[in-house]
Amino acid sequence: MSPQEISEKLQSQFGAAILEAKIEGIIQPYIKVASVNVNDLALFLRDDADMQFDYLMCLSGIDYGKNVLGVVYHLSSMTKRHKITVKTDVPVEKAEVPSVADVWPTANWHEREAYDMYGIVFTGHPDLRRMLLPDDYPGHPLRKDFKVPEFYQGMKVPY
Amino acid sequence: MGLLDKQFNNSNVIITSLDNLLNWARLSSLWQMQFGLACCAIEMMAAAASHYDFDRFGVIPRATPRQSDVMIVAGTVTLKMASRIKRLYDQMSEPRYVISMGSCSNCGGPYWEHGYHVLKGVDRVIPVDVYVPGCPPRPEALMEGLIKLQEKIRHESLVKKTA
Amino acid sequence: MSDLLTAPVKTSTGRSLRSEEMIINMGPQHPSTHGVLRLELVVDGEIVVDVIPHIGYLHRCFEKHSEHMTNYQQVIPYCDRMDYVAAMNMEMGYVVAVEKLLGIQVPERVEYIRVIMNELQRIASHLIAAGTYGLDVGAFTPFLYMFRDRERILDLFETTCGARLLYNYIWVGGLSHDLPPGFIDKAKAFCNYFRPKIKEYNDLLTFNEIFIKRTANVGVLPADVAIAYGCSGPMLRGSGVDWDLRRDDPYSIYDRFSWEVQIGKGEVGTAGDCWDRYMVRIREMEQSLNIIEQALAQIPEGDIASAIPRRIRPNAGEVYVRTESARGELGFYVVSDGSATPYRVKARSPSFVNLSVLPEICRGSMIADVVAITGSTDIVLGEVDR
Amino acid sequence: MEQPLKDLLSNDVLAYVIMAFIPLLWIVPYALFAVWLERKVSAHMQDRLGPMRVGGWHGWAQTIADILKLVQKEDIVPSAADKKLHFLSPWVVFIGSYAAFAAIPFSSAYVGSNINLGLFYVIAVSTLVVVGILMAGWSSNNKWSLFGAMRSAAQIVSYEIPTALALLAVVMIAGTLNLQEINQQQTGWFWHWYIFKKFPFVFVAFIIYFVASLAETNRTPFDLPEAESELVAGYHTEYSGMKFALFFLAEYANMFAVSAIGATLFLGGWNSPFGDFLGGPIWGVFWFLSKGMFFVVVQMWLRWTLPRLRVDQLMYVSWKVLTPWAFVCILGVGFWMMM
Repeated sequence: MSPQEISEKLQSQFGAAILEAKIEGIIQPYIKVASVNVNDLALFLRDDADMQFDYLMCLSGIDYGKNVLGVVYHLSSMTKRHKITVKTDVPVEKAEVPSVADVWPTANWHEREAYDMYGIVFTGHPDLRRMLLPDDYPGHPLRKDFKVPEFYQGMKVPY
Repeated sequence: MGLLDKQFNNSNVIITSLDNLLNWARLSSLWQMQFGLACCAIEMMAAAASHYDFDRFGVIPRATPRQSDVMIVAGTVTLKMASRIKRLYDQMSEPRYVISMGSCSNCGGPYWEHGYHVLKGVDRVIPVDVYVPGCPPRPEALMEGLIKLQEKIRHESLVKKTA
Repeated sequence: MSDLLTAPVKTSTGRSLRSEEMIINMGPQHPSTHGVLRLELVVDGEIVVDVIPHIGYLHRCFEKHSEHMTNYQQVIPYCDRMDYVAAMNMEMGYVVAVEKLLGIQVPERVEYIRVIMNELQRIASHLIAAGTYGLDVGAFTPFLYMFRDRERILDLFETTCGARLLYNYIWVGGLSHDLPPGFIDKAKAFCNYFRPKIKEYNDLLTFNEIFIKRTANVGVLPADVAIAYGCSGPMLRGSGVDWDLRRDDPYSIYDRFSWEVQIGKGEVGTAGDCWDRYMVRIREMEQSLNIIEQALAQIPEGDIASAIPRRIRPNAGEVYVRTESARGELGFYVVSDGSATPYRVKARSPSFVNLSVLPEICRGSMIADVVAITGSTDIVLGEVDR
Repeated sequence: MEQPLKDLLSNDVLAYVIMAFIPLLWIVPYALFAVWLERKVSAHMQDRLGPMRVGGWHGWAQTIADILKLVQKEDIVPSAADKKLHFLSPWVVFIGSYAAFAAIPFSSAYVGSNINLGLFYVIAVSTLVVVGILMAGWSSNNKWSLFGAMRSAAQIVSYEIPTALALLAVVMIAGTLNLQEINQQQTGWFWHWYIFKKFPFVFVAFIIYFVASLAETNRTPFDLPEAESELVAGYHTEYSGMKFALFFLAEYANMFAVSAIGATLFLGGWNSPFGDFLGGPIWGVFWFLSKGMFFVVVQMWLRWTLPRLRVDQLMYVSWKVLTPWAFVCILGVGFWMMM
């Protein structure tokens, strides 16, 4: 399916939950979805006979600045050989996105990493712990407003 | 240091000969702790492999810190790893030596500025005897570092140093 | 062994035969965790009940660095340091992504050199993977044989760009240096030297009875689990999935060469076991040689840099590009806001994803198998932790 | 040799003490040499050179430096360790392997103790090693050590059975457990050696013995107790300095002990292969040591060639392969002798 067809099908299925579908004039088309609907959409994308997005290539957190965080899902289908990007935005104050770890098990670690780096809470995640940084590390380092701590466990951090 | 180190106040011919013998044994049989952190560990492995062959100098890898003499800190030390490295160093038996291999463990290397999770130099947690520069250092450079360490050991003494 | 493990551990009166469980920490300093991986093993005697990987001991803040460099080119050395065993593949992935963002084409000669370097790097990386795998199961000698041959590849790299391990060779829009005189002959000589060596490894390790006993039917990863967990590269192909991005989602000029994608067939055990994953790597080395030989024969003369400004400023936009590194699908998600520095670079590292399936395939095996399975996933911690 | 010594010193106790120390004159230089040899053999198998610097010619002084360094090393006893057992275990391991040398005839003129139950004694006393290893693993209070010790105990106890059964095949032919007598029965050309008697039963018994002895000495492919890539360093993970050196010494002493027993029972011990050619007590020592060293080198060769087995496969080899075949050998020899 072409990105156009995918977006049309999704719009007919989810209606208002699809906030934006940018297909033309861009290198890789994406579909923006309301954060509460992520899990339903993911399940549909994986299980629908036309979609069959069985492979979650990448799940990235991103800080858009102005107190908006985002999660970007890059999906591909091994059987149908098509790709799509799904995005969602959340405000910093209530950075909660439904987890897709039950849809694609690979999302488990990706979501833990996004939680670690951006503080995005994935609701329904089976084991949301920090992935890379130590448990007692202060802050979420990839946020644009992150300040490097002066000391960590008695060790000086800046050069 | 070892059992007899710094136990004598005056030097004499017996002590200096003993010095020489013990130092020779120490520097000839530096067992390395088999433990790599990052990129430099690959070069450390290459140094131990056929082409460069660390075994020529009597360096063999030991998996346990108790039986090793020299710890080659090969790679970036992160904050999460730093306390583990400190503990490994504490577990080693005297006399023990540390070679800091590569820019990262010398001073943080390319991660010195924005590395929020990188320790800027392993010497902030454990004492270092020899620094080997490079990113990563070639195996030849590591060997140079080892020879420097051997030189350092050659000048150790059982005699207490007086100020 | 397997029926011993899968049989219900109950006596006839229904009492559990399980003894007290013990937790042991494998790593971060352990001879066979390939760096600073820490595995928390819950064991019942020798049998592993659960494995909990702990990573991040080598988290070097790649993504933060790429947001703070003065331009796009400066990120390349950090890409090198991510997967230090296959640095060329890493550079390639990032550079292809940025070029796609810029929408530029690079000269023919550059593409050919890139392919040659990438395939040489793939061989070098697989040599380390296979060698250390031998080490994991207790065979010391193959490791040294493979390192010996790897040195020859490093010599080729060294004559080209002066570095042995981390090259900073593939640049956005071109390369740092042209090939040195005589490189093509040396590379051809290497191909001729290396082909018989693969047989030597097979004689020494691959078809060793004990090696097969240790790796066949161990850590079986079924194809559907592999796809669900997002495994890629030799890990996915070892499970019998015919999927290689060089062929199925072509980038650079890989569609011009003829070679075969190698998949695990379960020759000595079940498809998707450790031996299959190992064997896919050994066979891929041979296929890489084929690609190198074709590329060496076809390589045209020409420029090694396309005309782009020193400080590139891509238009605001974003791109996710995946390439096939030695370990699998390497994705770079690059977001540009129109300035000279990337707004966000996310690296989707294959080892990170491949490692996440480890608990799934380790349960119920023995401690020695955990070592064998971890070795067969061929992780590089620099890339897992980034 | 016992009687002349007693006459010379006119003191029985002193004579026994001297007799007891004679094997040490061999074991210590042998261990130093064998460690160096192992490093050289492995290096040359791997396209390397091995020790080249220490002492000049091909690093001949490497192991001397190693041992001198180990003497200097700090002796660490972990605070959570069982201190008495931790101290004792290296000695128990070393004594276990050293005591075995008492009954092994080095030549027709020298055997530490010419007892009638020589072979039985050797098998029994070498089991002491297991106790030492278990003590080491338990007392270290380290999970890896404990794993190593448990594996080792299971392994050595299991492999005692095929070892003893294989040796029994020879004992049936010889009709004695006295090792010196077994040697004397094999005097003459090499076809008088027991390995060629009752062909192929004793030959198979010899192979079983050799494979099982690899396991008894924890050598590859059966080096699970100290499997470096799995258990860090196995039961001696927490040992440093001299205590570790004792474990090391014991390992190499053990390697020679099993090789020596194999040579004594199957390959004529101190007998020259060529009848009276280069025979006699002095050349006897030479033949005995060469045969022993040959198998030590074979053990090294195997170590640097083969991968390692897994625990369950190890047990499989012992109980389902070696033990049944050892019984077949015994039965074969028995029927042959009845006929």
